[in-house]
Amino acid sequence: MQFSPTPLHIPDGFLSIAISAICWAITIVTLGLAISKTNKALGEKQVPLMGVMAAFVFAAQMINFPVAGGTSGHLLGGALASIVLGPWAGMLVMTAVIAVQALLFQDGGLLVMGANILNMGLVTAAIGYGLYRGVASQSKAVKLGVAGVAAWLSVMAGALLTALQLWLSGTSQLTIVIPAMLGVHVLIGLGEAFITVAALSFILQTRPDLLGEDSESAKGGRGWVLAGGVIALAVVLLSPFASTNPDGLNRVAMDLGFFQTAQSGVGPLAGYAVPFLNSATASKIAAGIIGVIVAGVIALLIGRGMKSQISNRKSPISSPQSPISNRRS
Amino acid sequence: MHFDAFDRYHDKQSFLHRLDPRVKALVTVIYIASNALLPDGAWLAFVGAWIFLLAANLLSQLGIGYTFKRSIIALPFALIAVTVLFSMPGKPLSSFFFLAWDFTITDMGLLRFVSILIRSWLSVQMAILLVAATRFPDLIHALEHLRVPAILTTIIAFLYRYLFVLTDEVFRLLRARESRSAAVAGNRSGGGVLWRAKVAGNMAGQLFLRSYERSDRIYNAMLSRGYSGHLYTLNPHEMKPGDYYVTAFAIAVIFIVQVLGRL
Amino acid sequence: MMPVTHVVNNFEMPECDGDVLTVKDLHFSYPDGHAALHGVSFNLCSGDKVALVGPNGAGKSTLMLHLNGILGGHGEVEVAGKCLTRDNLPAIRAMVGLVFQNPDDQLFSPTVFEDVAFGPLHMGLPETDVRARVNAALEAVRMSSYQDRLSHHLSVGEKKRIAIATVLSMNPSLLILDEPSAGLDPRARRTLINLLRELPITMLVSTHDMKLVQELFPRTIIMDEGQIVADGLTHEILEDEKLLTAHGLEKP
Amino acid sequence: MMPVTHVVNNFEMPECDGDVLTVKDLHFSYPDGHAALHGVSFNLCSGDKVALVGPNGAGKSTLMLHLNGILGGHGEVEVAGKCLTRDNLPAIRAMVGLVFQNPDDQLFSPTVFEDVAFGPLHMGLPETDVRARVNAALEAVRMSSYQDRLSHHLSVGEKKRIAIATVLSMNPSLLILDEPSAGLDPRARRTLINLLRELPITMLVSTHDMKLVQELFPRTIIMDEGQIVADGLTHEILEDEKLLTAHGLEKP
Ligand SMILES: Nc1ncnc2c1ncn2[C@@H]1O[C@H](COP(=O)(O)OP(=O)(O)OP(=O)(O)O)[C@@H](O)[C@H]1O
Ligand SMILES: Nc1ncnc2c1ncn2[C@@H]1O[C@H](COP(=O)(O)OP(=O)(O)OP(=O)(O)O)[C@@H](O)[C@H]1O
Ligand SMILES: [Mg+2]
Ligand SMILES: [Mg+2]
Repeated sequence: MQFSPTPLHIPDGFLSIAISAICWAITIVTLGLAISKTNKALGEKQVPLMGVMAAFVFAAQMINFPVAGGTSGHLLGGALASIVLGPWAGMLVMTAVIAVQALLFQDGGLLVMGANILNMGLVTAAIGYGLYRGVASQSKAVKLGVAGVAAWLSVMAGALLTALQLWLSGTSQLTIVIPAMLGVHVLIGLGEAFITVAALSFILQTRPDLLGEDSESAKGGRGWVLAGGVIALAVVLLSPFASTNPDGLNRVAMDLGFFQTAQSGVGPLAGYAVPFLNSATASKIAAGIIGVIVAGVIALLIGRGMKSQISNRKSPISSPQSPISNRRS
Repeated sequence: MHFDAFDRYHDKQSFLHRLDPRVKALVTVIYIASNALLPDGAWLAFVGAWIFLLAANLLSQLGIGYTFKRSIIALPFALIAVTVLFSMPGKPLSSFFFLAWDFTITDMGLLRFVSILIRSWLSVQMAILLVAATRFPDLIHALEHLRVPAILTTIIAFLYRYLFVLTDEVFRLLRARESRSAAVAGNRSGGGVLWRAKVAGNMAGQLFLRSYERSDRIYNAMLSRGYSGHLYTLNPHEMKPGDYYVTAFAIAVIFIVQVLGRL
Repeated sequence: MMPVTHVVNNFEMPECDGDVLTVKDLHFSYPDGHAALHGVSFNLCSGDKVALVGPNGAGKSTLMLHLNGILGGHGEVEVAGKCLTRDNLPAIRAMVGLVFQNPDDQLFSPTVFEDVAFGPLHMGLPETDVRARVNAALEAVRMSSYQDRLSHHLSVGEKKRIAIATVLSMNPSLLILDEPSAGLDPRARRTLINLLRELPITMLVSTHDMKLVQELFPRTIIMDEGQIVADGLTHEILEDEKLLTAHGLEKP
Repeated sequence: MMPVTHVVNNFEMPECDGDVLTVKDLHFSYPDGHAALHGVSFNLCSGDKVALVGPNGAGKSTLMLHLNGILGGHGEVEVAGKCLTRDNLPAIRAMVGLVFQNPDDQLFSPTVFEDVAFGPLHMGLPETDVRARVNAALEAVRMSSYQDRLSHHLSVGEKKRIAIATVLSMNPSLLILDEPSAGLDPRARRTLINLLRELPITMLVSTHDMKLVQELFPRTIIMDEGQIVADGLTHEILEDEKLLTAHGLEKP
């Protein structure tokens, strides 16, 4: 079974809490936008559609093809999903897929899920859709070609982001993680590109209406073309630079003074999971505040428990246990 | 066919199984966050966190080996962190040559590497315990109660339901391809890589269309049972007093672990 | 080739004016232009158990999708005297229970309970009523112990029965089943037949299983190419070999 | 409950030592521990047309998946005298054509031509041979004019026939069909029966359709609970009501 964790599914423990939190923040904002957009733009029909499509992406990731020497290519699906469903729906679908992979199979962690969604769901969807939309009115060959490039780039973007997050968390050395991640994903991305193109050409052949001008997926604005193009360009420019000269990237980060703690060769946040708890006094103050909050939460929980205990005792007959809650006792 | 093998839930009548799914989900996330917050080399705290895990394990009646065996899944990723062995400044412990490079393992590097592994190992096991002791539909309810937007939980519920249907379909497609992947003596079989990729892509396209059309039929089925854009569910879970106490206790213990890590 | 329309003489059909369902001159074309129904008319009376047979592509499923307003063609559909209009739709969907051929399309919730409760919940019933209805529906298909099971763990035969329960929980006055016996082994098929025989509800069932028709349904409607070509007592229709072969059917 | 093993007397089976297929004491358990086959042995001789019947879950599909090495259990499987080993696998797959129950699982290419050409192309045949084989296979199922059609848009009956063509194009010496008649209307079923009758290939066909068994297959094998419980002449087996009901089957 193809459930070996791919290098893009980061498990818990490998990202610092600060990086995890930043990624969550970006992801939550984007998803909030996606939800409000899909709620507005799509009919009630879209709920089962997106649900089944999420299952589709999940299942399609198991379709592999032998490449050479026992390795095989398979699909990530972000670009394909956003091209056929539209960018916002594509993002929601990928989010569900990544969440289930993490929750059900521990393929990717819980605390770092924000980062995983960002790397594999949001960025891939933006690049895939943006580039494809840019040429949607062109000939079939152009569309498919661009879709292939977009699929390849989306994987590279995910790999680059993952590498950067690992470096910023002080988990890996930049000089190694960037060339390694990008190198591995050059090939994985090719598999993604091949399958995406073939699947799209299949759909264009059998149900062209699904990708036509008045389909759901064609409703994204020009803004997407811009966004997808910019992200793709950033990946194109950054990848060769980062992979041939990762030390340079390290130097740039330090020179710009993003992180004062960037003295070691590992990364800006090396040595400490929480940089802002660095200085002794700040750390003590923070610990005190957190302590108070924790104590408050505990007291609240115990209070709630006692309250529900009393209310349960008061009305044993008037609130008969429902069959559902019965089964758990 | 049965791909129940995907379902990581393990039926038992244990304390942990009976706990409200919200409590389990919340405590798991807090525990994992706490691990991420622990500084490198906080051995005492790591031991504390491990004891917490062992206790949870005990309460689940699944046996200590259960989560241990499954936690191996995160191991390959440890490769990514190997580089910290050589790159942290510190006292050199040992060095060797490999392909013209000189690798020196430092004590700080080792400390950090081991800490990363321990954090990950503990966190992964707790997550495994969560899904082993909570039925997935209950976990979805927990997400609903924890204010995850309804559209996401609904997509996840559909995904869970059709995961099994569609993976069955994929496996049957893969089987069909395999059973026609024949060779005759004297010919190089298998075709080119591009052709194989195209066949895989066709399968993905095929699967897409069938899923798409299935979603149409499901939508019809929902309509004929009164669906009009809103989804209603009953709340099958009620927080019992014990659930509150367990949460409070767990948070207190995790807090103590944090304090231990910063002594 | 135009379908041959046969007049079935010597009729002894239950007389009524279609108190449960009246369909008059229904026409429908799919968006791609394919005309699937042209001029379908028939009545169903309270207590009727009617088989709907005909070759692949005759329009059986299309017709069934009209009866609770999922598709809307030209013509008249009346359920219990109510015309099928936009306003009546929710009320009519509560009266007409439609079970699709593939139970995997019908069972879309993770657990059996949630699926059977879906209909009553969307009718806005209070929680205790919902629970009572779910229990009664599962009781009727003899699957009470399956409440908490996951739908994907069930066998095909079990899924079929749960699919029927999902519409029974809405207390329909008319049950419409699309090919309920397809893919079942003889034992599961027998269980289903007994279940359908015992259910005291008006039903219209499409099937390719002529033996099922013979055993279970006093009345049969034959469709071909979007039209009703025969409507009469089953034992008479099954005797008319010319009629059957003309529409790609066989005697059981 | 242990399955009851019946001895069928008065046998007149074609005598041979299994020149096409020999299965000896085959055991298999699924990864989840479910033992699906325990000790299956039988022979197929050149020209045999054999029905494989039994209730849902008897292990019919599991057995069939062993015959071209998709599953590998303990025991012996020999095709045309060759043992099923890792090295022989591709060659054996060229000899054993397996058609799955659902034609949608079999057809994964957009056009009929591409699907039928998959096997020959994978064998590395030159283009002219591939085309010749595709033409011959489509000819055999009488679908020559369908080459460029999209498989997606075909009717079930047409898909079934194309599915059979996809393995015929590999020139198999043994054809294995898993429930070929499920979901077909009587007319399509009749066409399929005629097709199978005419194909001059050894075949093993699993089915729930006892009438099909009676019409088409001189020999029948009954499986239940992972074992073969009867293997004999069809007309004798169908007379043995006790045997049939013991294994959830019915006389046609
Ligand atoms: N969504 C659709 N778009 C266009 N044509 C359709 C669609 N669904 C069905 N049809 C066509 O309408 C006709 C009637 O189809 P329908 O599914 O009602 O047949 P049926 O009698 O139910 O057949 P079966 O016994 O195979 O289920 C067929 O010719 C079919 O090809
Ligand atoms: N992938 C699987 N994992 C575990 N058990 C399986 C799997 N596939 C089938 N089984 C089980 O193995 C047994 C035999 O299944 P099989 O599909 O061979 O039966 P069958 O005789 O083909 O039934 P049917 O008539 O329903 O097709 C059944 O009990 C089934 O539940
Ligand atoms: Mg139909
Ligand atoms: Mg089978």
